[in-house]
Amino acid sequence: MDEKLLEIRNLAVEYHTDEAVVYAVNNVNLTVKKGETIGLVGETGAGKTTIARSILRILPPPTARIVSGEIFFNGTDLLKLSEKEMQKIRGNKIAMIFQDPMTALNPIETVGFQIAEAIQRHNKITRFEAVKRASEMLEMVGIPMERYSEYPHQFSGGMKQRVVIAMALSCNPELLLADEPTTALDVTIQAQVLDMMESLKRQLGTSVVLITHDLGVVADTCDSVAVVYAGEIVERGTVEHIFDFAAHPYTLGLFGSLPQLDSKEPRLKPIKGMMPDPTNLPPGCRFYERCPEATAECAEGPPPDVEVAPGHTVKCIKARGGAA
Amino acid sequence: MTPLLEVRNLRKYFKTRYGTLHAVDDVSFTLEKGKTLGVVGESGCGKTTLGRTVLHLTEPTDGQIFFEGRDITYPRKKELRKLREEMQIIFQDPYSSLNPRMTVSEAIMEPLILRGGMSRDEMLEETRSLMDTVGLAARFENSYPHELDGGRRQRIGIARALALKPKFIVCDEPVSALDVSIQAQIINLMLDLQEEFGLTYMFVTHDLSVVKYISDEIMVMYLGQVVEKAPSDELFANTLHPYSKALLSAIPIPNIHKKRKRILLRGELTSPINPKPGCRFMARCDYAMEKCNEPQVLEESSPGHFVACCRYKEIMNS
Amino acid sequence: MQKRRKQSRLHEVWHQLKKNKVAVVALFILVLLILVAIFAPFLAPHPYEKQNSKLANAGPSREHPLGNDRLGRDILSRLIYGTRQSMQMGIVSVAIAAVIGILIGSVAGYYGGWVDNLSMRLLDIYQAIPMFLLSVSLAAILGPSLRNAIIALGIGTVPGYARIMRASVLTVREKEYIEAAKAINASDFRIIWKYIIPNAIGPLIVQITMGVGACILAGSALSFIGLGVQPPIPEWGAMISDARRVMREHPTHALYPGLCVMISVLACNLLGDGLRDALDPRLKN
Amino acid sequence: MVRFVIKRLLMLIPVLLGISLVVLILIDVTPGDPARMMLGAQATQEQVNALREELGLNDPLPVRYGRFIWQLLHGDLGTSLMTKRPVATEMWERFPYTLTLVVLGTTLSVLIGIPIGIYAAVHQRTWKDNTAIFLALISVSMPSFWFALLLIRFFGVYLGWLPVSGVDDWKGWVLPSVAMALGLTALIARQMRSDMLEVLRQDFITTARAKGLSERRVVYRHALKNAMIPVIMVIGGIFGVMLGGSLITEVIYSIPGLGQYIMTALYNRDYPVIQSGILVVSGMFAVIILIVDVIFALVDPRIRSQYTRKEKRKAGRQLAKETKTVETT
Repeated sequence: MDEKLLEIRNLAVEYHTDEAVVYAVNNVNLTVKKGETIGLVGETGAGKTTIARSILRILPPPTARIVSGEIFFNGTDLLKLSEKEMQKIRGNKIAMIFQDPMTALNPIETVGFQIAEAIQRHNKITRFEAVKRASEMLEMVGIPMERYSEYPHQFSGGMKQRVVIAMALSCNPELLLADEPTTALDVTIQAQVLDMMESLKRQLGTSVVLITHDLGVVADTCDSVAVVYAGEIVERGTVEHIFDFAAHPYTLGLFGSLPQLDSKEPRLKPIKGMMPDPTNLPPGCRFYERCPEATAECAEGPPPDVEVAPGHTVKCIKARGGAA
Repeated sequence: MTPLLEVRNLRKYFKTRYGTLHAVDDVSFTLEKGKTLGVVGESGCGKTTLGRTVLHLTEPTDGQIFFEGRDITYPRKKELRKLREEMQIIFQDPYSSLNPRMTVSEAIMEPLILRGGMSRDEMLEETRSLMDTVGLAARFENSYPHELDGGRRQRIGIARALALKPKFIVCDEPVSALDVSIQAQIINLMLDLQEEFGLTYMFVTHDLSVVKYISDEIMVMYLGQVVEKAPSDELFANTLHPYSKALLSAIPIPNIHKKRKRILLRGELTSPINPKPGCRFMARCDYAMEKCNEPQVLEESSPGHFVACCRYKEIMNS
Repeated sequence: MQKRRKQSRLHEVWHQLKKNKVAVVALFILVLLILVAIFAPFLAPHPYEKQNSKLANAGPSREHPLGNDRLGRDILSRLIYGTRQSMQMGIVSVAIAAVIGILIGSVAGYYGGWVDNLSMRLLDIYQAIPMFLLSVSLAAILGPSLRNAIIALGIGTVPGYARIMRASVLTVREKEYIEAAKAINASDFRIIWKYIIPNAIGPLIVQITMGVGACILAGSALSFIGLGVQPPIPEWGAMISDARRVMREHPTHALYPGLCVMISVLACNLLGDGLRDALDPRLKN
Repeated sequence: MVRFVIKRLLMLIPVLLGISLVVLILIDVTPGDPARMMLGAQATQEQVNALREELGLNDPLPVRYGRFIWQLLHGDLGTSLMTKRPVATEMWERFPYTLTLVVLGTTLSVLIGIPIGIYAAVHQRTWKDNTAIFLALISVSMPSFWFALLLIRFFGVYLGWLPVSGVDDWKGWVLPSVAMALGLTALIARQMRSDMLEVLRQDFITTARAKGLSERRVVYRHALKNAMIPVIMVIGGIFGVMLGGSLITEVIYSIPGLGQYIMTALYNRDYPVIQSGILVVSGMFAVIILIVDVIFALVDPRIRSQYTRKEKRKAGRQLAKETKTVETT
């Protein structure tokens, strides 16, 4: 269980547009152990998706640049592989599920074909066997195989997401990157899809990086958590660390913003202000402007990663004394 | 005391290629002044259409709507103009609910211009005070919506809705497009405004934790019909309808010590086109039996708690 | 404040366009062509209709930099005057077509239902006739002249604008701000005028720019086959037609006016491309 | 699918009826008397009146329209005022020339335009893309009749390789088809490029890449097939431009086709020919658009399934059965 499957070191990604440089991901360190589900939590524009896409090296080509860092997967640095070698990993060893099931499938190919295509690409099998396995995959995600030769527009959103999941899991990947897989779905459908993902994960032993903005989903499904803010991981640890002993003011602020089902307080406690402009980041702590506990010192330089408990790291000066 | 809004047996049907779509089917409720009614349901349940129909943004097919005791189901043109000054709407998507070609102050001033009767200076002054009320800094006066973030855009939408000093506001998923930290800011703002101006809200959303937090009473809709209606604490403490139960159990709670059993529903929401007379939830319900083929009526199980399920007592006792 | 808004919108597009050097050059050329058209009498070294049989088909000289045509008229002067007809045919006919198209498209798109159905079926009929065939027939039936060529080109190109406008209006109509406007008692007229048209016109601006080029091309073709501008008034297409008779011996007579057409049309197309990029919301966000 | 074609064919009828009505009205409101035109200025008013009566020009518009349709249904397109021959016969003789020219031109522009568009899109923002796009822009901006003249001057007169006019053998077709194709090749290339770029931006392309597919397969299987759909529509429109362009090209290269026929009729105000000519050419165009629509529906499952949902389901079940039998054996 403690074996490292994926290790990201000092990853930095920038988007170069005509106007400015967007510093999307800055010095991110992250480890995914075999078999675990890690939640990547943060708000829109925090850089979660960019991290996931960097792992697969499928960032949008002309503008995005991986500036520095290493991404070790089973000991090999993915960033040093050739495009050919990388293609053998994509969809085979590492697969990805995208946020919007409505647009993630090719509208003019059958769903069955799209799954079979991935299977055939990574396995030396006949077309017929690929078709057979693709049908099995459909059944596995709860879609009757009669619907193999239907087109994406004939499926509902929840069903499409099942197809995408079937496609991602079709080659038994070791790592699954799930980018907000249920955000576009209704609550009851979300429950179905999360449940299915969980049981498939147990069945296949896949490690999962789950990107989400919903702390509820994290509490339900993850083993550990990394909180992303303005391109940095500000706090990471196990779910217990984050949910019971959150130490970073941003993490605390997120919890304060959520309406609780069981207690009714007169007002929520939101974080003031907004995330800093990613083209113009402050030199010190990125949460400085919004932080209720900020001191002059916070604005001076980037805060250190402080390990407040074994496996629980917080990027905050205040955490130095060993908070929590 | 007459309620601010009363809706009786409201129906809204749409004709489609495939048949008649029962978007809102026989919905009744009353709403007291200063209270908030939460309307919850998944996409396609008719909650948005309900809000639009009450505001006459689309015309009702059948039923009656009373506002402060007046029948406003089929208002005359002049009456409708007056009505729209008293009833307003806040939209879901702050990116598409503002005209991209109007600056912040123009957008907020637009309702004042359309109402007329104010000089330009008065309107400008009013606009500034509205911006102040919703927490928009004066420096954004001449900004265009695309220059602002979602939270600020939603504040513009709120200011515009407030401009005519309405009594009743339909809030159509006003925070679901926003990030949590911004969402909390907007919810607080809406609560503050309700206190300050004595507003009445109809809060339409799919987010149950938000609706619980903000509503006095909650109405759960499924395929155009109300399946359960109760004061919000009562609904969460004492859920009766099998669909509401599944819906509530499906909310992911950000607490690792309260693992609950999710009730997984079979299949997916179908579309309410040419529905059969029986319970619309039947096909996905674990408790379905022969008598569910009969039309379901809202029954008062305890004071103020209504449920449209013929088996709720048996389910409660099992 | 009204003023600031207009400026700001223009400013925004200009800001985007400025980055595209080619589009800026194209814009410059177009402005130059319009100026040439306006000030042709001051710029042309000779009267365009003055014949000089001694100089028939003469090569370039100090006096006549581009030489003289088969009737001994100064080619450069005729090219300069020709700018007038081409610019008129390009700009006026597009203006006619665009205004009618925008009106039909907005009304059809906004009201939908039978209004939309009827206008679209009528456009179907209209568009079933190939555009150039329609313009040629109209020009022939109305009788050849600059005015009639402009009318023929204008009428011939209406459906394109109407359809683009309608498609654009259909997407704008679904936006929540239209409903928001209804909720605050805005009239249909105000909604179309202040909400629909300003937001739907983007794709049309590109089409209009390129349409000017297309009409210059089609107009020169009309004149080439004798159904447009009539001699002795100089027009580039007519000049090419005239030069056909001496094509074997003096191919340059046809070359110059053709290049003029090409450059003006190219400028329109380049500017259109630039505007498309500048107006594309995806590039903006 | 058959239902779709029949439906579209039925929709053709009102369009063609509408066109003939429009043309009739246009001719009706134009100043000038066809009978006077035919007889010349010397003719007496009596002669003109007699001819008007003979041609049926004195009848009210609905009568004339009804007569025209009635004759049309019998394959009678009237008689040319100039040649005194039946318009239908003359058109039938000329039809193959125009069809050949239009088909050659379109084929040429599709075969060249599409690869150029793909090439430019794949090499987006490189010098290859820029060059291709700039050349395409120049080609689109050139007057085609001017280009036709330049071709004649260079290949016909200067090099002497190809005939300058007439289409007696295959060589004669080369220059007219190239002249017709140039601008439209560029148009297709531009359209192909922008549709390709549009598709390459979409999410399902990222999905395809994330599956580990080679870039080749992503571009040529997933992107190209999707990008072709709007291009097919453009190709339909291009036939229309070609038909319009044939008016000039046939005159320049002396090809005895419909275009030249109509042009002559227009100069001479030969109304029966104009009327039928516009109708026939528009009818050709409408049929081509119909064919394009059918292809479009065949390629795009979203449209196809509106007409063939049942068959698809059947196919799905069939396949499922097959897979199951494999499983059990």
